[in-house]
Amino acid sequence: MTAYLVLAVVMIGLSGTALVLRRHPMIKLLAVNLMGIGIFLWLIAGAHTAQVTDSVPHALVLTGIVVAVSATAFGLALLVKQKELEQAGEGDD
Amino acid sequence: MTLVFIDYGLAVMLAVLTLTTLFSAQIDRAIMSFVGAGLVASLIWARLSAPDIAIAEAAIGAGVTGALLLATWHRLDKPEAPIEPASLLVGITVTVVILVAAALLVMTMTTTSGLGALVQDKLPLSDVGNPVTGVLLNFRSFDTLMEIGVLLVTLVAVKSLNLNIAPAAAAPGPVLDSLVRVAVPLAVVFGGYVLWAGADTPGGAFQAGAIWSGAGLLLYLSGNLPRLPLLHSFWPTIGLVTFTTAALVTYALTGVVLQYALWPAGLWIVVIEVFAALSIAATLFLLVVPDTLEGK
Amino acid sequence: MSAGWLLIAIIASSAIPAAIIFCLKESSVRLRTTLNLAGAGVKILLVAVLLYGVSQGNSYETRWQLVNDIDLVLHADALSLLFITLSCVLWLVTTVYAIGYLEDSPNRSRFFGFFSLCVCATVGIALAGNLITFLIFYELLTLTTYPLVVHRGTQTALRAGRTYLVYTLGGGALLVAGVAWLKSIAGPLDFTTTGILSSMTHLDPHTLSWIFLLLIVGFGVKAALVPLHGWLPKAMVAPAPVSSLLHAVAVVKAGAFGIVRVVYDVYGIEFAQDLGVLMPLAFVAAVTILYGSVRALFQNEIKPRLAYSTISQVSYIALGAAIAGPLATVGGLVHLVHQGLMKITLFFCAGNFAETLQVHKVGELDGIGRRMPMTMAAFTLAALGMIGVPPIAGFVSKWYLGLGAMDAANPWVIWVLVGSSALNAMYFLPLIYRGWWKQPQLANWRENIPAQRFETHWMLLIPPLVTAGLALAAGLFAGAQFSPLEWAQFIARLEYR
Amino acid sequence: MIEALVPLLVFLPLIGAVAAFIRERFGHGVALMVLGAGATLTLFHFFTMDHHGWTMNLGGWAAPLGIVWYLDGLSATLMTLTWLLGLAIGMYARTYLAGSTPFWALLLLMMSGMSALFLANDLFNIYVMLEIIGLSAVALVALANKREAVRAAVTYLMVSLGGSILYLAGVAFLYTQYATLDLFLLADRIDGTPLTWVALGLMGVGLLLKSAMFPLHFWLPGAHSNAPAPVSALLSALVVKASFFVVLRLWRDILPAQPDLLAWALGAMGVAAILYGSVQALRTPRLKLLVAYSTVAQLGYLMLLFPLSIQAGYAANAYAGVTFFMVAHGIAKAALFMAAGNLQLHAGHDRLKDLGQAAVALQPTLFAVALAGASIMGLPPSGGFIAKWTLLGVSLGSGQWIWIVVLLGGGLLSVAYIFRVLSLAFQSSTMPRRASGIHPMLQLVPLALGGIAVALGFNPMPIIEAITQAHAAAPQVTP
Repeated sequence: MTAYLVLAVVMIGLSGTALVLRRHPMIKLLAVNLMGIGIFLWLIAGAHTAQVTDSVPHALVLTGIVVAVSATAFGLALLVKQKELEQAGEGDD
Repeated sequence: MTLVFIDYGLAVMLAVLTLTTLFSAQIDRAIMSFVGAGLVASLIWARLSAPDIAIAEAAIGAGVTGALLLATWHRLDKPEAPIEPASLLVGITVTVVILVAAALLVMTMTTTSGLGALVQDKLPLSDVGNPVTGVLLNFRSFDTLMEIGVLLVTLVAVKSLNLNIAPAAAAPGPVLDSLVRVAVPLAVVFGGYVLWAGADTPGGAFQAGAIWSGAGLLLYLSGNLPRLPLLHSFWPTIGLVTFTTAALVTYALTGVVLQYALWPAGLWIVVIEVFAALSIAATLFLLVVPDTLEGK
Repeated sequence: MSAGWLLIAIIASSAIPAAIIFCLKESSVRLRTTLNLAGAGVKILLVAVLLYGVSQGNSYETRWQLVNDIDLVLHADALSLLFITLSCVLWLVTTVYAIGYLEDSPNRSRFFGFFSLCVCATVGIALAGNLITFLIFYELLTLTTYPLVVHRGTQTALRAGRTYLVYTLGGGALLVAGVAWLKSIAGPLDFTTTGILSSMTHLDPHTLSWIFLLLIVGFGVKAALVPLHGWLPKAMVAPAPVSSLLHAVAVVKAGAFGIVRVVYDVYGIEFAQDLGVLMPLAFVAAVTILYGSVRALFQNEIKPRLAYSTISQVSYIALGAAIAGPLATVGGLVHLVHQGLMKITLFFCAGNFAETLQVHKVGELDGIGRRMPMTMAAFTLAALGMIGVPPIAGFVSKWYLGLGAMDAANPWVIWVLVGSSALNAMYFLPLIYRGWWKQPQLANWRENIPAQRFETHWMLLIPPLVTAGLALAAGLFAGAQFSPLEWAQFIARLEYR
Repeated sequence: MIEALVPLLVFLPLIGAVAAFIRERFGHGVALMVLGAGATLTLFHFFTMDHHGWTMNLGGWAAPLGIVWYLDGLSATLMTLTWLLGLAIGMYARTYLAGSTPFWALLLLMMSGMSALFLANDLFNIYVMLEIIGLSAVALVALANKREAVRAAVTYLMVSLGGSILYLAGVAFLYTQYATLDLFLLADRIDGTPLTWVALGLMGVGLLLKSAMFPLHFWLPGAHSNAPAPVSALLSALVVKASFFVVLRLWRDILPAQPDLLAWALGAMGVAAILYGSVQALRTPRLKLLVAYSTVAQLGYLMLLFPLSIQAGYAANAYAGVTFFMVAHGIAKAALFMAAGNLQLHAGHDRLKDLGQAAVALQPTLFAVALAGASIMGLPPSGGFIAKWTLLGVSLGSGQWIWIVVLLGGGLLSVAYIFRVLSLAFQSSTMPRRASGIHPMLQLVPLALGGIAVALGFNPMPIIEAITQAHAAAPQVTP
């Protein structure tokens, strides 16, 4: 079980560094999502250790997944919008 | 005994996929490995006895997000993400450091038995069999309400950008047609089952919503999506409206927000779940293809 | 609780006109003039009522809770009456002068709005009952005088404004630090005639002298003590009514009044004496007096010369406060009024010369007595007063300062007074000589205002004559019942137990 | 009785947002109604509530299992500030963004998120609220539909998502160790294991990133200066303060110990913010960038709370001072951004040196800048002065001299950059006065806000009492 916990922390650490280091916004978005998966792994591995599996983290993770997907959707839409404006080349005051 | 190997196997696969996602120059490879990581993660959730999360991760984490990423990647006409060798070096050293730190941190953490026991003995009061749904829609129902709020915020935000994306050219090849004819009805029925069974067995509004949105996407891509009236106004918001009215009504009745009264809690939860699933399906569909059938 | 509404009415009598004037259009001259004069008139009436009330012995105070242990207090004691009478009288006179001076120039609504706000702040300073209220109105004064200094909008005016801000707000920040520090160790800081701190023996003198330094530097900026006087000559770029109001009544006197308040009502004169902080203050004041007079000698323009003379004259008040003795206190306090009367006359006359004949340099003053006899007469009278020639007011204050110095047994002050009077003579007498005895060179005069019945616009002529008359009266009738000297002696008696 | 209506503050805007989203043309009508109702409700509630804390166990479930709402003086003050400024910004935006625009739905969703954030006493619930506020803020910035605005929005989104996910990581680490998400329960159970300190570190960095504390402020100037005026007013006055409110709750309620070193480091960060922000504000040629950098500088003052609050006797005053500073800064900054918007609307650009003409034409706007500027500078008759005075008192009392120099020095620096704007009014006295050509409401709202900022200086007592009582009695929720 501790293997998953360690992996979770590694994923969080790695995606944190990638979020800071990598320039391209799409990679940054992937890093944020991966850190999310790392956190969920930590939560669910932590919940699994007890005799009775604790289902509160499961609910948190479910909410986390939905929030992650909506944030990513908006991020990607924003990148497309930025591309459109760059192509159109207008909007420079 | 063999199970241990599966755990370690999955852990290693997830680690490798994470590395390839974060530190690869081609963005399409990054997206592919991210979707792979999502699927491996859902397998790990199943291994860690969290079936609801496994379904949700597969349907939303890997499914919808993967579709979004690929669609955007095309719309941004296949950008590249050059990595300087320096950041690769930094990446590797950081991995080693974090590995050691993680081990240390996990060693020294205090552990508790968690709320599992408390949830078990309070579950009958919540009038729902599946503990996750109990937590989601009764114990911590306000979280779920505001989470559907987050979905609405995203929808409003994406629509406010009013992107002009050319509708996907429907290529009704034989493979797609047969897939649609078989998969869509199956998905709709399976979604309905997951929604209904969610009360007592793994499943629930979010998973059902995700599956239905997948079915919708298939119909849209194959070009025979029926004209759905009010797709842009009524359906995406009905979930939040129902939940908020439920909150206000329960508050009026009992003086405490979201404390179910008058009818049994199970009935409240089912009604909320059905509408929530519908609006999640509509919202996720619109997030992938924001301006389809713009007709209000 | 006494009739506190009177104090608020006094402040309102210039705040309300200010608010209305801001909204007036440029063209409504008549309404603006009436508003100005009405405001000034009402204020003088209210102050008269206040004077009468205080002399009958009833007290006036309002208290408004600001933060848990700090109150906004307006309180009319003897010292505040001295300053408030001076400002109200001179405010009326300066308004008349300003209306005449700024005829058909741009942005007058804005000018008169800030003009009345500035007096509102000055009156607030006079009536402040504790150090925090004093501080609030003190900072308000800076804010309201900045627009007046930069009124013309030229680059030089803006640069002068910037220097003015740097000095005054820098000093203000130190002042806030000092007041906050004092409050944290001494609790509420309501002024009491014999000084708050004299009764608090538990405070360690070292901190108190540091706080004294902070407070004096904070006030010293506006009172133009030597190292902090840089802004004053530069602020000469402002229009004449502003430089007269600022340098005779509002800003400079506020600084001096602050020093007087701190020495008498916060520390108490005896306590400050044994604390040993008064000697350095006296020294700085003396240096300023001499420095100001010497610099004035070398200015070949009239207004800067008057500015440096102000720097030296204001330090008489600080010197009076710094010498621990009843007579010196009387000298210092009465000089507060006399210097105001004389200096404002000088500035009015300088303004007249500039406005009527475009005369700015000392050299161009030759024979001006023939062309503008009455203005030159007022100028001469005030200049002689500044030198200390009896019977004009200046002599009275210098006389008492001298007596105070002798009585407090530090004779070096006498030499400072004599030296500065000599220097005053050296930079004022040539002006008088040129004005009356020299042949006028018409070449460098440009007739701006043609001389019909009077030598210049009547609104520019009356004010200097009035203030010159007042200066003479303050000197002649010094012994009278309600004269500034009498009032200063009344205050001095209160200060010394 | 009013307390019963508090939940409406969260649910009313949600319904309003749905209506504004479906019928965008009536968006402003719905929004202004909701904002008006909310503002009056919070105002009445603020003056009638006893500030010792009001709790509600949502869904009827007690702390470890259910989510608890907790409202004390501190959160009530910020809630009132949010709703009053929301109303003011709404009235300003009504004329600034004519026509049908998604602004109203996003504004209402943000108001709902902020109200729920101030009520939340649960770590994960706070995460969801931070997401709602973050996403709607980014969407509002992107409304400007210009290249710079969308580029700034992308950076802002990465920062917002990064900050929230870091915060979530911290929450996860804490939950697995202590099996509770409720703040007060956590306060009893928390002990100083390395993982806990890593968790609190991550949460701290994430939140300070979202509240643009120097050196994590890089995204703020771009986002706040390119957004439309009402949006930048909303962001500078409220959004950055919401995440700082969470930092404040963590520091006050659940930190196992408040080590001096950490407090002094955070204080030093604040000082750096004040210096950097003020210097940049002095150098930038553009007006809106100047106001944005002023936000970066003023946020530095909030960081002074940490070193000032570690002295036992003075903690209550420190919280009162900083909270009052947030209120005064919020109102003044909103007024400044609106005034900047007016000047840009009139002149067509916001290059500071050729705004002279606009400054002459818009006298009331310049007067609003003067009033709001007085509060930002902390000059006496204003709210800013009272806040600075309280902090001065605390730093004097607790014997930490350095903060006096910072407070006064920072004040002088702010004078310098505010007068860069004010001197515009005097520069061009010779130019003819053109008609302002701006809807009078656009000039009225900043003037009113400026007036309030100064009026706060005269009777700050009710607010200061509310906050100090709150700090004193944080109730213990029994498990």
